[in-house]
Amino acid sequence: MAHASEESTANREILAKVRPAELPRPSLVLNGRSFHWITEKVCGIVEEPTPLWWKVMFTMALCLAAFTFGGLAYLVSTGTGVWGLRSPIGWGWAIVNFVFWVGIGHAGTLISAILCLLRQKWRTSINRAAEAMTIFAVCCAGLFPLFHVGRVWFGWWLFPIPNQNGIWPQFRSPLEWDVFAVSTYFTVSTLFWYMGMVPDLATIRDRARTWWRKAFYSFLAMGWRNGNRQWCNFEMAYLLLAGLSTPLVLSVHTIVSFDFAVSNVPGWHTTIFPPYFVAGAIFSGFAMVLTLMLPLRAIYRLHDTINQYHIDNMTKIILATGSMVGYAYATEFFIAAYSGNPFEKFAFINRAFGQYAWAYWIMVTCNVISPQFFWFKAVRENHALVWIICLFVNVGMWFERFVITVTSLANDYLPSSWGYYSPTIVDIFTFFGTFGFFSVLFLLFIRFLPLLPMAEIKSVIPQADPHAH
Amino acid sequence: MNDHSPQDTQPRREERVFGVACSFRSVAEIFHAAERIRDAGWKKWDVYTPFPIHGMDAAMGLPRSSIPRVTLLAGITGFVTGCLLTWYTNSFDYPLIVGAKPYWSVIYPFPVLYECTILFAAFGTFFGQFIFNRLPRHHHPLFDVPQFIRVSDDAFMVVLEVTDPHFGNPDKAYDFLASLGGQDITLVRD
Amino acid sequence: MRRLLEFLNRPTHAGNFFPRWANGAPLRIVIFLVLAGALVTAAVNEYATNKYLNVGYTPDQPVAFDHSFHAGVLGLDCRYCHTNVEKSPHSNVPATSTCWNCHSIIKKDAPTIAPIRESMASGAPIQWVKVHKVPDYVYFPHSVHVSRGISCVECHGRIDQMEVVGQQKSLSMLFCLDCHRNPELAVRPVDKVTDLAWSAATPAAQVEQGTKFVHDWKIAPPQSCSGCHR
Amino acid sequence: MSKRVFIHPEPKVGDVTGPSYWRSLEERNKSPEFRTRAEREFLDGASTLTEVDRRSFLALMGASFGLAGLGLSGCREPRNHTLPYAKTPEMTIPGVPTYFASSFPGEYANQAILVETQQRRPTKIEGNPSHTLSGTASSKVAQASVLGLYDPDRATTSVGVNGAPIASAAVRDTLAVFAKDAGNGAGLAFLARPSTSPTRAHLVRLIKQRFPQAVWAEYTPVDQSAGDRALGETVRVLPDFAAAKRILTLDADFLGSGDQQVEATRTYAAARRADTPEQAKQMVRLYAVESLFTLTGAAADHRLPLETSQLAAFAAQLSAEVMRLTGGASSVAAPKLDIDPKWIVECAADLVAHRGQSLVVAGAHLPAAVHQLIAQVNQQLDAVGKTVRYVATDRTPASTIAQLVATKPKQLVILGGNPVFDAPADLDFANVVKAATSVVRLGGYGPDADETSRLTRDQKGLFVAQSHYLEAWSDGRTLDGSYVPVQPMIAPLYDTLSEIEVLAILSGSGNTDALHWITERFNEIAKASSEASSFDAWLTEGVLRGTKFNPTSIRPAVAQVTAPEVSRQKLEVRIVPSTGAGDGATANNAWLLEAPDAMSKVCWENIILVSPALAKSLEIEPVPMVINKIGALNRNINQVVDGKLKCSVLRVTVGGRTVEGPAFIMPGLAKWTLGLQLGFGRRVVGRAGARVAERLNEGRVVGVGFDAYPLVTTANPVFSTGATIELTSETVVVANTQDHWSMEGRDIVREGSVEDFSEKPTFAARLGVDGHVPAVYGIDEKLSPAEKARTTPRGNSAYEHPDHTVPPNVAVWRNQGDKTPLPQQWGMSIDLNTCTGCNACVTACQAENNIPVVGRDQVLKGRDMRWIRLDRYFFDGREQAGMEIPENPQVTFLAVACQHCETAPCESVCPANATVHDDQGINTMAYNRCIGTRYCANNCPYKVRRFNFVDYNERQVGHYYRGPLGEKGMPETLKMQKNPDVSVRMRGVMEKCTYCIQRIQEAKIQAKAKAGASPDTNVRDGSIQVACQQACPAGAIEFGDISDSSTRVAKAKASPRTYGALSYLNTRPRTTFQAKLRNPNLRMPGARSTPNSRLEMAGREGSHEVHAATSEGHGHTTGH
Repeated sequence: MAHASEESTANREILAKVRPAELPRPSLVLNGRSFHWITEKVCGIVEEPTPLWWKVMFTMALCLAAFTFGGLAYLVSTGTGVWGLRSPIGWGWAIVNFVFWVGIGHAGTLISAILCLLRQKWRTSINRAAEAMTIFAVCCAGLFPLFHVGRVWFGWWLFPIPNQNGIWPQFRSPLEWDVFAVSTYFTVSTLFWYMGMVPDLATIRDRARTWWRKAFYSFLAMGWRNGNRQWCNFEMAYLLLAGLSTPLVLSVHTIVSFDFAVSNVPGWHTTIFPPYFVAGAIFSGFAMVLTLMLPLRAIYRLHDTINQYHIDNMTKIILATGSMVGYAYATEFFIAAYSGNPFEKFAFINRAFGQYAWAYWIMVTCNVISPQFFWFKAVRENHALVWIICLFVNVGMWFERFVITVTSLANDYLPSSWGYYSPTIVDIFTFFGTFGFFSVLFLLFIRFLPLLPMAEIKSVIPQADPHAH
Repeated sequence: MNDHSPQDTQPRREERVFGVACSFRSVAEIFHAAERIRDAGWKKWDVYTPFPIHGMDAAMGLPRSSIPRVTLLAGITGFVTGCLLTWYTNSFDYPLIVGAKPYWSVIYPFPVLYECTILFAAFGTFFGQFIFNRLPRHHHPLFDVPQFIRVSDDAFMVVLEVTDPHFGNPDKAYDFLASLGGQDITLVRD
Repeated sequence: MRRLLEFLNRPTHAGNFFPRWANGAPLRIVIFLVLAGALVTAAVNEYATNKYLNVGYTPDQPVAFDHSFHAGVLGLDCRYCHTNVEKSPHSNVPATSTCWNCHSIIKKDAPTIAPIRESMASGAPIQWVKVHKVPDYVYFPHSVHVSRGISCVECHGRIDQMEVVGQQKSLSMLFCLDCHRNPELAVRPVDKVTDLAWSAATPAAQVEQGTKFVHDWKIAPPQSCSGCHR
Repeated sequence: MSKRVFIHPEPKVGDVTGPSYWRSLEERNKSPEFRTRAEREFLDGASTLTEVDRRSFLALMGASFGLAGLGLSGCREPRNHTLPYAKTPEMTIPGVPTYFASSFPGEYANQAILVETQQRRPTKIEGNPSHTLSGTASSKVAQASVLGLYDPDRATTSVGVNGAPIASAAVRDTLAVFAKDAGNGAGLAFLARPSTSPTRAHLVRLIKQRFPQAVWAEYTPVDQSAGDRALGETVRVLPDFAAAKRILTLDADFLGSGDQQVEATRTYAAARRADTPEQAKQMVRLYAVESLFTLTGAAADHRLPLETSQLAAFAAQLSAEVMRLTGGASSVAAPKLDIDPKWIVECAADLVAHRGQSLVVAGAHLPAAVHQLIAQVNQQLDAVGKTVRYVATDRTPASTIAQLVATKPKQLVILGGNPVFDAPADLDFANVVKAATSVVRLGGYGPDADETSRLTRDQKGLFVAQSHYLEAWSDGRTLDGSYVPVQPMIAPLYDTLSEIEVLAILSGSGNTDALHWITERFNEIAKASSEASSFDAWLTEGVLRGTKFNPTSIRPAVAQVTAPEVSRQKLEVRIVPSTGAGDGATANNAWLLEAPDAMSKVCWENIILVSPALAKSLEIEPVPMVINKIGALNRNINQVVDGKLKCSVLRVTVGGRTVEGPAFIMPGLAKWTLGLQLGFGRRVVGRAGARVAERLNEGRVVGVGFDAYPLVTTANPVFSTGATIELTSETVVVANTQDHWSMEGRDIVREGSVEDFSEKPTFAARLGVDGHVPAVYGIDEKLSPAEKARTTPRGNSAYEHPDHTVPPNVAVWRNQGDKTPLPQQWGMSIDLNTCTGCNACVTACQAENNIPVVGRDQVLKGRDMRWIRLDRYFFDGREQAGMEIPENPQVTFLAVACQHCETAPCESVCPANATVHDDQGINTMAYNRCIGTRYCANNCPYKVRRFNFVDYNERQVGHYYRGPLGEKGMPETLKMQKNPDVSVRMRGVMEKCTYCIQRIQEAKIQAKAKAGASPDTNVRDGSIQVACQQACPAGAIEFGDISDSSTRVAKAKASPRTYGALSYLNTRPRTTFQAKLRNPNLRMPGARSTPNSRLEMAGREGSHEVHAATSEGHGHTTGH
């Protein structure tokens, strides 16, 4: 033992002599905060008495969410006719919203999974909220494909349940693929999110003073003890889940894009859809992350944990994906022209100049042009501007889905059955209500669950390095 | 160092001991302590830290986690289940001509097979992690240790468990920990 | 409410929150849930089906018409009363006049057939209670089945042994499909269709001759939607 | 199908308090068939019944719906009752429809029909094949008439002078008294619609005997016999289109409207049918000169838009030319015309060149002089006796309505019609009614749904509820005079009287039983007829042979013609019956109202047709859908905003009388002609014909559309000149079912000239994009029909396709080799060359398949449900056409229903297995499995799938959006019309053409039942007739087993003109089209050897055209 101690002291002396080169590495937590500071910061959010702004926001969110559920109730009782759908436009806002929300969701998984695999430490301060966003977005998304069917009470026919009619779902249909993809995505994201949260729940549990907190957080923490033997399995499992989520997130939006790509509607039947949808999803997802995180950062003064470095990275990703999306738009046109297929040609020209031209140009402006401002450092550092551009991107991505879904259906093969789709008030209420629904869930999250992953942040600050001083 | 009162040191006969715990100030300290304990050949002991310390597994001499095996197994199960499901329902039990596509081929249901694989693998990993960590376990002797509360915040703790052959009687453990520079060493009662 | 909040917010002691036995609870809960789930599934598959809900449905009829006597003991042919079964998709319930053919002579004053006398007098129909019913979107044609060697007994059971008619087969879609997939188990000589007591010497014999009939008569029962749903 | 004599049911007088369906409903109650129907998931819930008096409703429901949820036993379904007959009626097998021969009464000619009845409930009208001239065909109006029987707004009871309902017994007494008061008939006047019924004619004679002073007048807004009368009071002109090689029509829409439509279309189609180039060379060529764009004009090979008022001049010039060529003496001074004289010269030359095979017909509304001229021309063309016959009808002379008004009648009897609404405006008929001391009004619609009936009640007159023709005895004559019965199919639903009965009562000749008079007439006529027959035989057959009109000869008088000036300032107004409401008689028939006008595609209302030139002068300039040239998307011919047709309101003034209506720009309209359509804008009308807004607050009811009758005058009933127009600032939304007029140069409709056909018979299969792909069912596919139907060429696909040669999923059939029974393969072929776009198939389909009516507001939302969509495309021939609205385009109709693709795109996207292929190659649709994702509709390139967006069957039009609280349930009478063999779909369910699967199944079931213990189970060709095929007057639709090359449909598909629409998608449609042939006379001005559609295609995708021409047999490679 003595021998051991000598050796360690020897090490210390050597290490003391060593002067490691100062690598200019942006620190992920500013002002050299301590472990305890981080704990206080994050747990404080959960432990402080409910702030007024939260109560106000929560009430407003509830009211807004009521629109969605009112709209759905009317829909189910009266029929799909309460929406603006018509022949030949069989899919309208419902599917648009579905793709929109699913797309939003993807950034969360991306940040937590892909960046985790790439050992991008900066993800740590945003991944928890991003994952939460994923799950809540998928909740909103899930409503639409479920309720847009004519007889929702038979929705269970989509699951392979043995029944006395001896008939099964049809696995050639992209919609059936969706059922599996979206439910899997929701489940796995939830597992991933929850598992990553367990140590932080343990922290809150240990700090809990009142009975219900103790009960609540003890239950959620599953008796986590921070033992390294647990950390060992935990980290491995976390890495694996990240590894599983990465192909999952790509597959999910690929399959969502199959809803269109597998059909034979001109403008839908395109091989570019899967990559282009995924890029679009990441694009909109990061925009939404920023839309949510910037205000939170301001409210909870998280400037040390979410700093310019994070924002730079995210805006750059938005810039990159935005450009990819723009490239995809261009490619679509080229391929259509190149194919020599009159229906394809027409579909795209009609998109840009037809009766829905306005939607198309809104889409281009928001998705392709607005992110280009992120080339400039000044813009990236002006957070108000960043936030506004992100809003534009969200709008633009919604319109992208609208353009794809509606314009292709409105003018396809037979000019005799061309039509024009416009939403009804029920459509509109149902969609905007989902923002309320999303906010309700998100507000509950920031009120009761650790907003930032404490353990992970702690593990990336200098003090966490066993070989440092 | 040895300034704790005898009543702590003398385990009463009727109650069982879980082990001995002590705290360390910094990551570096506990890291080296862990290496020493490992070298001393201890098996039943653990290091409690607010976050996973890089390299600690090696320092403790822990083997690589075997969760990946579970994941792989579960994934394969998922794929096979998917195949059986789609084949049985669409080709064997009630074959129907749909768009002149084959009754079953590995191509058309592939998205489903893919998702099944991932779903099962994820469940395998998730539950594997909890089972390997013997969780959930809501009652544990350590929760009764006052300073253990801080472990999930910024404290670092080592616990030598009584079940380890090296443990012998608590005093030996006390001294050993003391020699590692551990602070406020306490007996953990079960 | 306030009391509740106080209860929830009361301070807790340090140390273990859950008692020792709580450690065993999760496993037990899981096991319980699994068992319960299995039980529910089994129950639904058993009880939420025609097999359970409709088999054995034996309502009282306005006239206590005893099939086991008329069809069994007297040996009336089914088609004496259900005249259109070979011509129409529907096997008609006989008109009062059909009953009257005999009962104007036999037991014409019996109190049991009072409703028949009234109906004959007033011309108002007898309100028989329907026993065998398939969903309204199912089009089951009796004519083709009986004329291609599918006996009444396959769907209605031994009517000739029932005092009061009750449903014996589930008549669910799977029930139909089973027979449409293995007709050889049911097809019999056409002249034996209304002979409910008839059955092949052995199951093997049934399969053998059934197979022969299926081949000779080119029986290819439909299994796609259009067979039964229009 | 078996036709039966109808045993007339004992009439039973219901009680006064309300309508009484007793008789008919007892029958229904007793039929197990009806019972099962009544239980139909989608049908029942007959919880409320608005228009039937509550008491009787409960009474009868107590009987028929004993099932309504009494005695729930546990969680079982409610206890249901089976209600058998008390005494089995003859010839009624529950569940097996019975067919009775009858005829659909017309004013000019009756249509011989068969009525399908389910337990004595008429459910469907078919043509009567015994009447060879019309065969199984029937018109749209006849098809829809069955709905009129069950119209919930029909008069359910007569109304006495005190305004209270009275029973028919009381009516009889009142009428008897009325007749007694009438004395010798001074001041007594009768006004009726024209009729072909000899019995009525006879009763009229009796009435004239009884009331020598009385006036018997007949009036109809659209007089179809005017042209005939110009040649003699009883003359009828019978053109024989089948015999003609060259036809010139002057404003005569013989294919589109009128009682002769079915016969005319049938014979014309016979002359038009051409399966081989040789036949094509013999094909009839049709010249049309007309002011509006009618179906006849659409079918024409050469069409000259010319104002109706100028047609007299045209006729004169034509006759002059024909005389010149034939050396006849032309005696008529021909006024000037600003048209290319070459048109007349060449046309006349062509007609003369085919002497004995050519024919000229003129519209009935043209001046007498024109008919005289045309008669002369036909004589010169040696047409008489060859392509046109003159026969003597038994028409009895009657006074005109103007004469009636002149007598200022004191006692007025109005039989049928609706003069208060449709009498010429200058007569102000309402005042005549008000002036009369006592009025008797016989009408099908009561004071709440009919102007005349309303006025009668207000004037304390007697309103007599009239029986529907399916409820009462009558008789009539068809176009060629064949004597046909009108049989009652069902005892009167309500307590009503028929016209015959009323006349019989008024004639005071004792016997008031209609059957008595019919039998008497029959015996009279049968005596005269050449072939002996019995009354029963007549009823069974539906036609009395040897009773055709006898030929007569005419001596056309010499007449002078004038051509009033027309110009932008002096416009011409042409008034025609609307395709929906007719002259107003069918203004409450939802099927007809929703069936869009074939040319304008407008439904549920009427419009003012204006020519593009006129529109330009009014500065109505529709904005194009697309501003660029790249897409070269043709502008809409009318303003379309957000998918809704927005028309600016036009004010038309003629002789001080003004009408306002939406202006609809119609290509090909004569420059200065305004087309007005009658029948809409009813002031009192039932719910179907009323605007939804008014219908919702059940108060004031105003008819849809606008009323054009103010412009109808005694002098100019159907067209007048000197009209002025002004554009109001107002615009209105007009319901239509097709926004876009151009095919955008796509290869959907394919046409060729006779020339093309003889050069390259398979030209159709190689057009456009399909030039590069195997036209799977095309002629040049190397497969036999059976192979085409049964196998799916693998092509470049990644895997083998299952096909229809595999044994059924039955264990004992596995590896039985060629013993395996191969199911028959059903398919359809539609001949675009003979299709005239008459809409008969659309309505027949609606009647057969329980297709709901959705109402105007839903049509505006683009949700019409009809399974057959009759697409109308204009072709103006310019490459990159379309910034200009075509002045005189060609038009083609394409009837698109489900194509039953072999590789159906809809199937593979349905997650629920609700739409799959069956082993007969039908794309089945299991409504009860559908959850309504609408993905199939999106993925259908033909856009033929229809979705039940709201509860079209359970909720009334206009009540769709009332949410969970809105009242539900279908009117009881409408339920009676539903076809029990077809599920009524609920909301949230997709539906589409099923190839009339119910008829296919019935046929198969019968074949198998007949086969019994034998393997001979195949359905014989012709034993399945799908509804559209049966109704089609042109015989353009063939259906049957395409795996057997001997069937009619297989032969049709073998035609070189066969092509599959959009077949480059490799959908391999089961329904194929035979390309349309145009038969141009290249010497005509502006004649092109290539159809306009082809020119546009070439302009759009030129290379294909060339490529296709050079690549014979190209493109099979990928086929196998």
